[in-house]
Amino acid sequence: MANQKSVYMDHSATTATDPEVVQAMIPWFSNQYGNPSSLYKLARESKTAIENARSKVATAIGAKPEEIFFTSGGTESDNWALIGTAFALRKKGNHIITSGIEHHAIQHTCEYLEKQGFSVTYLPVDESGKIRTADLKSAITDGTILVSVMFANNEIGTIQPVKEIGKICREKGILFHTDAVQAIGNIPIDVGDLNIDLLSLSSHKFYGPKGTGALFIRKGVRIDNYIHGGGQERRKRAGTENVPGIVGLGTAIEKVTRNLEDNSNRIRVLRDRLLDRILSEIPHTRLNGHRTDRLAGNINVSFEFIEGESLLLLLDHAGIAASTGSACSSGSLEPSHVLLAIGLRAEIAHGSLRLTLGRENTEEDNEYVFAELKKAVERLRAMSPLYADYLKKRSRHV
Amino acid sequence: MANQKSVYMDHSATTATDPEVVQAMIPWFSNQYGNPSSLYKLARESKTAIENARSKVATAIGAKPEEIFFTSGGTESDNWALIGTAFALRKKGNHIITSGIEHHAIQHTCEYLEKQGFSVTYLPVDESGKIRTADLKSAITDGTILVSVMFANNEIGTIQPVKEIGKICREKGILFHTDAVQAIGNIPIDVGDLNIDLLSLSSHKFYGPKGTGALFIRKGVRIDNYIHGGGQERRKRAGTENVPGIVGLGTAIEKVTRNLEDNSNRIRVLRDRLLDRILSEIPHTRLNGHRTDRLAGNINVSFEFIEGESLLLLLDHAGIAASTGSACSSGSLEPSHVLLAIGLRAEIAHGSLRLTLGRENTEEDNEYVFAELKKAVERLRAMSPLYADYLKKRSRHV
Amino acid sequence: MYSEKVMDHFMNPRNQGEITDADGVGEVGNPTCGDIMRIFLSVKENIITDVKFQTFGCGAAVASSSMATELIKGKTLEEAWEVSNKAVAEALEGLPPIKMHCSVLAEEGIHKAINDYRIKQGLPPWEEKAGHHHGHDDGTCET
Amino acid sequence: MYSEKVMDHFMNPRNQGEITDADGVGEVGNPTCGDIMRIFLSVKENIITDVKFQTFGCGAAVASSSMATELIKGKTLEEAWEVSNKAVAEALEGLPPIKMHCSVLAEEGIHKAINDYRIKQGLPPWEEKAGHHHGHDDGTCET
Ligand SMILES: Cc1ncc(COP(=O)(O)O)c(C=O)c1O
Ligand SMILES: Cc1ncc(COP(=O)(O)O)c(C=O)c1O
Repeated sequence: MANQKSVYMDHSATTATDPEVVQAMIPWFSNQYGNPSSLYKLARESKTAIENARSKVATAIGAKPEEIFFTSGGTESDNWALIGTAFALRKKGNHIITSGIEHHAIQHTCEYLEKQGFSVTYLPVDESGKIRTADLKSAITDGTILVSVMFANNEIGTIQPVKEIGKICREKGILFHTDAVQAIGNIPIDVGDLNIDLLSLSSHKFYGPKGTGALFIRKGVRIDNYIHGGGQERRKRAGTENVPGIVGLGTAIEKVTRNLEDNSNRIRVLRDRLLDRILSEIPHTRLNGHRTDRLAGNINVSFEFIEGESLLLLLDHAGIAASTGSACSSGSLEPSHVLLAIGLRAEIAHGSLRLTLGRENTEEDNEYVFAELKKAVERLRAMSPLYADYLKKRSRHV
Repeated sequence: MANQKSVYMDHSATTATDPEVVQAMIPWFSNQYGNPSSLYKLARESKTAIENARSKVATAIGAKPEEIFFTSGGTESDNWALIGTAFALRKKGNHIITSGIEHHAIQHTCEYLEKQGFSVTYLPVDESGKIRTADLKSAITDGTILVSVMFANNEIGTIQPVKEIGKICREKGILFHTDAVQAIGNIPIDVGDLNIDLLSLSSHKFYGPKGTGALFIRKGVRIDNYIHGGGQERRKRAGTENVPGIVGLGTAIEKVTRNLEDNSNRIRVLRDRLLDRILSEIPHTRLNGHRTDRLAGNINVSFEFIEGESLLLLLDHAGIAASTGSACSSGSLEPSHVLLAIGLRAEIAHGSLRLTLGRENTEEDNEYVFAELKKAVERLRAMSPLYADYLKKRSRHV
Repeated sequence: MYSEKVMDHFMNPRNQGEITDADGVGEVGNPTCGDIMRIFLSVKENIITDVKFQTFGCGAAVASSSMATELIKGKTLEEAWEVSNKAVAEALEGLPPIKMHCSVLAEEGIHKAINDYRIKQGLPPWEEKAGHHHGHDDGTCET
Repeated sequence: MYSEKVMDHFMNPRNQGEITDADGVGEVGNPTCGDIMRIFLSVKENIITDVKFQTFGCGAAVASSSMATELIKGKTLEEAWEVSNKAVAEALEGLPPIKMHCSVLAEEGIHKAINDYRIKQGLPPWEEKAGHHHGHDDGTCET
């Protein structure tokens, strides 16, 4: 166990903070600790650091610096975007459109808004996980004030037709928010080109620190404040700024967008090799999500006859970090709503495995993960009553 | 300028993160980066780190670990405490009582609640900045659901009669929230003893990192969620946990409560020496806030005939970091509502200076600050038309 | 999240497998909910001489099956019937609250296997105690 | 927050002081709002031969007073009248938006001092341009 191999393939859950990013943050803890709202030198330096980070975020997504607001993460950004615009536009209408496969940060916020009297349409998705723009068009009513559709899905990696959605919303004069928490650093994004009005991002998904994120709010968009208090963030988001976190976010987004295409391509090639091997060499396995319109690092497969949590435990024992949509994994009691939404039976959803590759993964990692995965699947099948039944049925048929 | 002396006396604005705290945080960025919601070893370690920090916070205030919820800072804690309980108890009543000298995080949240149909009583304070418990008692109605009074004021340092407030609320069966952002680390707090139901704290005020705080919610208190999403913090506060920040908060609160009394006493003695000198050697100066029931490190004085921002600029030029309640300091346009509430004329409020001493300040710092302050006050008075008038009037009277 | 005992029984399950000529078989659970347990018994002179299990489910489900089979092996049917889900969970040094239903499944699996044996022997099945927790019998996956 | 020019004029104010036998004096601002400016003029043959100021206020107020007095020294009264708040702010290499009212105060102070001189000379005061920004004349402290 001591020098056991360990492979991290759960980059969609979180990423290690880049050592360069940590280095950039360090001074802002103990030496450059001024409160940006104050007046003296130490404080002005913090203020400048924040504004530099803001410019970097703006550059990364084609926005203006004054359209970027720092938050405590993707979840807060999502809450603010939805609740802030919904209440600000309440007089205009009370209808919101989203998809059926959003992250809980959107889904549960929509449920909260429903309790507040808003009406929410949850667009269905096709078997690859994409919404149909025809559905979006026909869902729009005179009272629709906001469309929120995620850029790329965190479980199955499917990328939505964001450009078309943006176009439809722009034509109809409806705000378009996208949860780009999984997309930033993986897909080039230009909020102008895509007609995005609000965009959520979270630093720890692209090698930045946890606990810091941002919301892009296009100039002119009406939105209520969500965290009330001091005059920070141009009076839109109160609370003493997390200066080291913001510096880290800025450093991380700059680095991750610099070589975005090269990195994505390298990860995609690696991902495809592992995915192809899994699909071809482990029987009774299916791919979840779109084959090509998916995040470069994302693998989501279902293994028949077995349950995901026990698979994760075996992988963990082999030093492999992965994730599942099974109900039995900690946190939730229901199997992934995303897997059910793309039409999987619950039993197949329970047997799902998500491997999300990142910057530091190698071909060697692939080899190791594949070998351990194959063993683990076989082992669990050997104890599965469902697999035993399947074998009996098959031998009878032969 | 190169090796100019610099003295930080703005500890109520923020503090340097203790190097020990930074050291404790570091591993949780790049090596121990697991998402606490995941299942594998790396994730379980993060989870354990959070739970350790939770225990430390609980111990520091006499709560149970399961009553501590991590947030992005004092402001979020205040928003959640007020909005979360107000909406959860709306059926019981719609009246909230607070003080007229709360931090903006409470004040503006109360204003938001007023817009949502709640009625808020802002208790006046006496000239020392304390509320009168008789006022509190007579403000309570059948519809009162929440009392929120800060533990100690951030500007003038005045400590409220928290124990009596807690007793009154308990007797009446009304929730009692206290914003203890300035008190933690300076005053020993036991939420049981003081009958506190909810308590906000913010890490960066006691040598922890910025961007992380906590809300104590007594078991059994009904409170709505404020940030909706994933199942973190026992389903009460969504969003991937800021693991390094939480570890830092835990380390900081443990350290700061360990030698609380000794540190406070040392700082109080230092503070009193500086304060006495200012009051006795700079004429036309008054103390704002209570003489003894105040935070150990807090000095708040008003210098007649001059304006605070220009005083800060001169002090900054001498390497001294301080703060003012003047409208002219960045952020706000009105002079401090706290100084007005204790009965200061706006003109005197504009001439206020806050010096807040902390752990690393020394007698030498005192000497330097006093000398520079005296010079700066004299210099500004020399250019002040108000002072010129005063001198003329006085010479006429002689 | 899991105790060492749970992980030991998950990584090294005891009595995993099938008894092809079992005297009694019990199956509980539901694939929709993510867990199915099947218990096989060999019974001689009222004593459980052999027991095996097959499980589709999470770590706690596997460990509960393994532990439950250990607890009843060599016992009389009456003794085995009395092995409660609590006893299984305790022997595993505890289960997370959301995983307690796995130990309930194990208890039910044993009961079903014993009653299957009794019915095959022409005996009336024993009755479950009133107030007993049911795994997923209420049609939902939550306990 | 402040430009180097502002800081220079704040740290080294030009023309600070009082002219005891001034030909014109103008005072603007309000202690409640945190700023008062007093401008003293010496005028010879329609030329401002000397100018001094006293200011109670923030850094921008002091710097604006200092810069404004520099801009009008040696000018004719007509030229001095035309020195706008914008000219003051520009000469200071910009002011933060919430501090622009300080430059307005400076302009108004000069106007008041000039008209004080004119009235003392028995001349009709000049009129402020329409649409002109007022410092705090509307009774509030915000601009
Ligand atoms: C698509 C998506 N949205 C929102 C979030 C929430 O981000 P955070 O946990 O940083 O608040 C996540 C990640 O957890 C995500 O994957
Ligand atoms: C009394 C008080 N409450 C709340 C806050 C807000 O805390 P934070 O800025 O960490 O959100 C502060 C500090 O700014 C404070 O002094």
